[in-house]
Amino acid sequence: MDALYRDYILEHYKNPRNFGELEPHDLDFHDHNPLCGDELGVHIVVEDGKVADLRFHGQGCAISQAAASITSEELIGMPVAEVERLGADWVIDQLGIDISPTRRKCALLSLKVMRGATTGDASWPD
Amino acid sequence: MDALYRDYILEHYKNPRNFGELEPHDLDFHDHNPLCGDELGVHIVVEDGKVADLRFHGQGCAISQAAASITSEELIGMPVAEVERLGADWVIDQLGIDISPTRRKCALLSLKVMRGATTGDASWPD
Amino acid sequence: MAAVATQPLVDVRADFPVLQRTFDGKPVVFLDSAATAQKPVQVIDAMSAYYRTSNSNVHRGVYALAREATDLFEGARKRVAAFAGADPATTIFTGNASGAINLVAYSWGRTNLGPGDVVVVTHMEHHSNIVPWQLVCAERGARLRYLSTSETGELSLDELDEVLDGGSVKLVAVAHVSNVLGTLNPVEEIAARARTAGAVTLVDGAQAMPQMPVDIDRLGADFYAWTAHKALGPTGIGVLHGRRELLETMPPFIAGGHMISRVDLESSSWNELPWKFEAGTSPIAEAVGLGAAVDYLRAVGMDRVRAHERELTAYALERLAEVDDIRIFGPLDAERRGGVVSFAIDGIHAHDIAEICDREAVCIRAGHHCAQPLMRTLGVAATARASFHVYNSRDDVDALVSALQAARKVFEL
Amino acid sequence: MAAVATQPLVDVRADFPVLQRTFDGKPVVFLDSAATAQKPVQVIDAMSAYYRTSNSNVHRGVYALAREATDLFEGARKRVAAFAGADPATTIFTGNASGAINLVAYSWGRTNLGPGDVVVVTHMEHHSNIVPWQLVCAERGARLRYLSTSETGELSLDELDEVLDGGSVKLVAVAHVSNVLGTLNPVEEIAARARTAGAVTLVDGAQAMPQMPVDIDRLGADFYAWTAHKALGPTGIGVLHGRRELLETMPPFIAGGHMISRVDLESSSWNELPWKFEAGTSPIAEAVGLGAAVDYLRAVGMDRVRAHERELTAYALERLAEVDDIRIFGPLDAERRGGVVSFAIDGIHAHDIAEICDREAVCIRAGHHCAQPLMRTLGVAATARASFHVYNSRDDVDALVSALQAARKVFEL
Ligand SMILES: Cc1ncc(COP(=O)(O)O)c(C=O)c1O
Ligand SMILES: Cc1ncc(COP(=O)(O)O)c(C=O)c1O
Repeated sequence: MDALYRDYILEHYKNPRNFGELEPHDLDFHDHNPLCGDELGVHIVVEDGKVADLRFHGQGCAISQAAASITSEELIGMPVAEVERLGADWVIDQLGIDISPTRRKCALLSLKVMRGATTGDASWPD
Repeated sequence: MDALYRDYILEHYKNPRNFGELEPHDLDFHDHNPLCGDELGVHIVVEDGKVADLRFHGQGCAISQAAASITSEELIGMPVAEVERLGADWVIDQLGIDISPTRRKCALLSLKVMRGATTGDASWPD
Repeated sequence: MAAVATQPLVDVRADFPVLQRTFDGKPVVFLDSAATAQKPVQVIDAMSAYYRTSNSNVHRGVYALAREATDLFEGARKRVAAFAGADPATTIFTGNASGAINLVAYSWGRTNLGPGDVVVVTHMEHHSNIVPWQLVCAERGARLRYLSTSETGELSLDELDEVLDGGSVKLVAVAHVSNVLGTLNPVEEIAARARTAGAVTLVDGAQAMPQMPVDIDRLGADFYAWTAHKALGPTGIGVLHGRRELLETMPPFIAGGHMISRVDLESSSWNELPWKFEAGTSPIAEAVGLGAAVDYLRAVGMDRVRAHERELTAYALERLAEVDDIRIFGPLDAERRGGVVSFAIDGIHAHDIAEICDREAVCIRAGHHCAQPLMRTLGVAATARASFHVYNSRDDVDALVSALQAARKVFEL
Repeated sequence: MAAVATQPLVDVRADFPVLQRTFDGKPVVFLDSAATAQKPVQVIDAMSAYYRTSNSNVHRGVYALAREATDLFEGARKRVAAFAGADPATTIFTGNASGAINLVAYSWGRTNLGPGDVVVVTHMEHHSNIVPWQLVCAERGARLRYLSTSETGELSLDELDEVLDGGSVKLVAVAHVSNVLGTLNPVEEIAARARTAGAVTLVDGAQAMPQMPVDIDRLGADFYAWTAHKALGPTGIGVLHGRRELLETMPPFIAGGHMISRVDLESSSWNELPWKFEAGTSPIAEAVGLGAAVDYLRAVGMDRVRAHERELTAYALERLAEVDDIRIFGPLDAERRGGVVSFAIDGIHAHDIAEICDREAVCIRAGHHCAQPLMRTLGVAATARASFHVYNSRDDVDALVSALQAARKVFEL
């Protein structure tokens, strides 16, 4: 089996969970990966300090789309305060594959956008 | 004997002919060698279309000062129209020494200034 | 061209040390020359030799070493100018093509553009030929207009005429060859029409000068910018050729040592061309390297280089068309394009294509190629791009096509 | 220091290929490092190796070769930053020191200077630290003020205080070490006083960074500019270190590929530091070469380099004083100067001194040294100048003094 493009990565890429728009929403953010031009946005509905629902939208490579899709399932239901504490390692753990330095920003774009929406901090997660 | 710093070159350098200012004068011009910062000016008195008298002034190396001094003796009495036709070869002939490309502007500064005063053309003689 | 097709220029491969490399036992297939070209030993050695035997600062030096360095540096300028069909006095060394375009935007643009004036660029420009114009237009209250690209990635001279007829156009800035579409633009015709309309033309020749004969004098553009590192030369040096009358009246851009004639406390006066636009210590070894690069290209022959690029591009267009679900951007006729081919495969993002190509040591580029406005026109976030130079062969194209087929397998298409 | 004096750093000479050269059978005596330094094989070979094995464009490349080139390039930036006591994110590569100063003049100057504001420079500045300020002051209606130099070529902190007290000072631009006088200026103190007065400081470190330990963080200047080619590195690359808060709010300077975050048709947004200020393809091989140069200097040890320069300068000051009719400019105490000594001999123009030195293969510089305002202060059109680096020895100074005596003979003094 391919070490990077594992079945479940391709599956999430081809059929991303929680993709689309969410209207109305409480939080949103949109950003891009300057290296390749990929764009990703997020709409979030907050209830009782938790991520009640979310949708990602945009274009991207298998890694960035799979990362958004896989983590979206974990993010729904998570307290917003917890989202703010998530780091790069969390995403890479969730992905379950080795990420080379070149693909790191692909993997992290969805978390960057999540943090942008929840904290306003648009820096790349460490 | 030194091939460049010949006796007469040093003699002209140490005791330049026609150096100083000339007041009143009919024509004047002032310029510099951007490579080394040397400055040279000239005052000219014209009578009957001829260079009746001239004085150079400024600072310079042995080559530029000797060139000014040696040529000044030829220039006095010369029709102004003739000055305009003088080229680089004439100065170098007058100097009587081999001039390397690096020292060429040193040798030509006085003629440049002469032509600037008489024709307004401040380009370097060819 | 038939002779070239059956006898490709493979004899030069040995001159390019990087091409001897292998990754995981696989010989490197370098298909990213539009980003930067590989350098022949002749160029690498010329620079080493300069540092080993002649290194000194240029101009002003009285001693023999400084004279030698100056002759090498100014000698390189003369050969570079001759290679481009330009005059050494109007051949200015900058840091790269971006630096050359910025020189014009800052020096010419800030003194010649005003409210209501129009600068024309195209949707296919590289960011380096867009952003400097955005900045100077914003500063001077001028307007930036874009010429569109057709389905096949070409410009319309009719649209240019329309825009020029609108009046107020002061400058047309256009790529000679697009770094994404490969389109070979009719810059001679564009410059002529711009001139008739009273506008000056800047041609971004970053992708053209390396791969086809260019005669700037004949071309008639007022400014022509290019960069050494794509022309088998070193990084750290670009070139701007300009029309003398314009350069002479333009204020300096970068200020400092060497570009001056005289410095007084309050103000200064400027050196002659080309030095007026070259402040501080020049990229000396880089000029020597670029001189060696143009010598190398001349020895191969720019007509042969162009024929080789055309033949290889035609072959690539043909072979790539075999890949299912592929979309190829730009003109379909190799005659009308340079040696660069961008494509997309439905169902695999360009980034993933490049990643899987890399597993076969096939080096292609994926991304927006510094042409985001064009990407939006094409309706994609990114493309994959293969580009060629003298050292590439049909085998390299074959390796690319195999890697693309492998990518389709990985993605279960 | 005594150890250094009896055991000079002559062991490094063999690393510098140019020093093996002879002219007319005479071994070259290179005393013009202030113009440009010679390069050790370690630097030359690092660049050749880069071109031979790792050449590729950096950033954005997915393939292994591009990753390798990117690591080499950004790795060099880290080492260069560490060498200077700075942060890689605020360490910007430019074309040379002039380019670094112009970046500040254009980007910071055009947005922060206005009518009535004052920019302070000194009479001993290099043209590269004068002319950019003349231009931006003229454009913005600001005023340029000069600090004077004393008889021994030193600045007065009292005069600085007076000027700062006048108010309206927005920037102080000063050389760390003068390229003519050798003066080592108290830049830490100057920066502190400027800061108290609400002004920012730019230090021109072109002559300091190559020859003494510099810790930019401790120094406290807001901007620090230097250039690789004087620090045993290649031509084609300079460095600007800046205070992060300033760099972050400054608009970009050179615009184009790579310095952007996003390009829309009308406007664009900018990349993070340091790339926001680096447009187009960077001087990649040059950064690799500069990385090798700082590695080399670190291996020698900057304290030892400084001790060597000081010792050699002290020796030169002592030996030059033996020459009749000589005038030596700058501080007489080697402790308060860098490794550069300018002088004049009454009755022989600097140009002629250099010419006669050249006959003995002694390479010194003659001219205004891109410091015309200082020349006028000194009352000369030109000076002769000898300058040192690690590869020089007392023998070189002795050769210079013999050549000067020979010059006096030729001129029958
Ligand atoms: C003090 C000083 N500042 C600036 C410069 C300019 O450096 P560069 O020529 O690399 O721009 C020099 C060297 O020429 C210098 O000595
Ligand atoms: C069409 C075009 N213009 C300009 C550039 C910029 O060249 P440089 O990176 O040398 O500034 C490039 C290359 O990146 C290019 O392809």
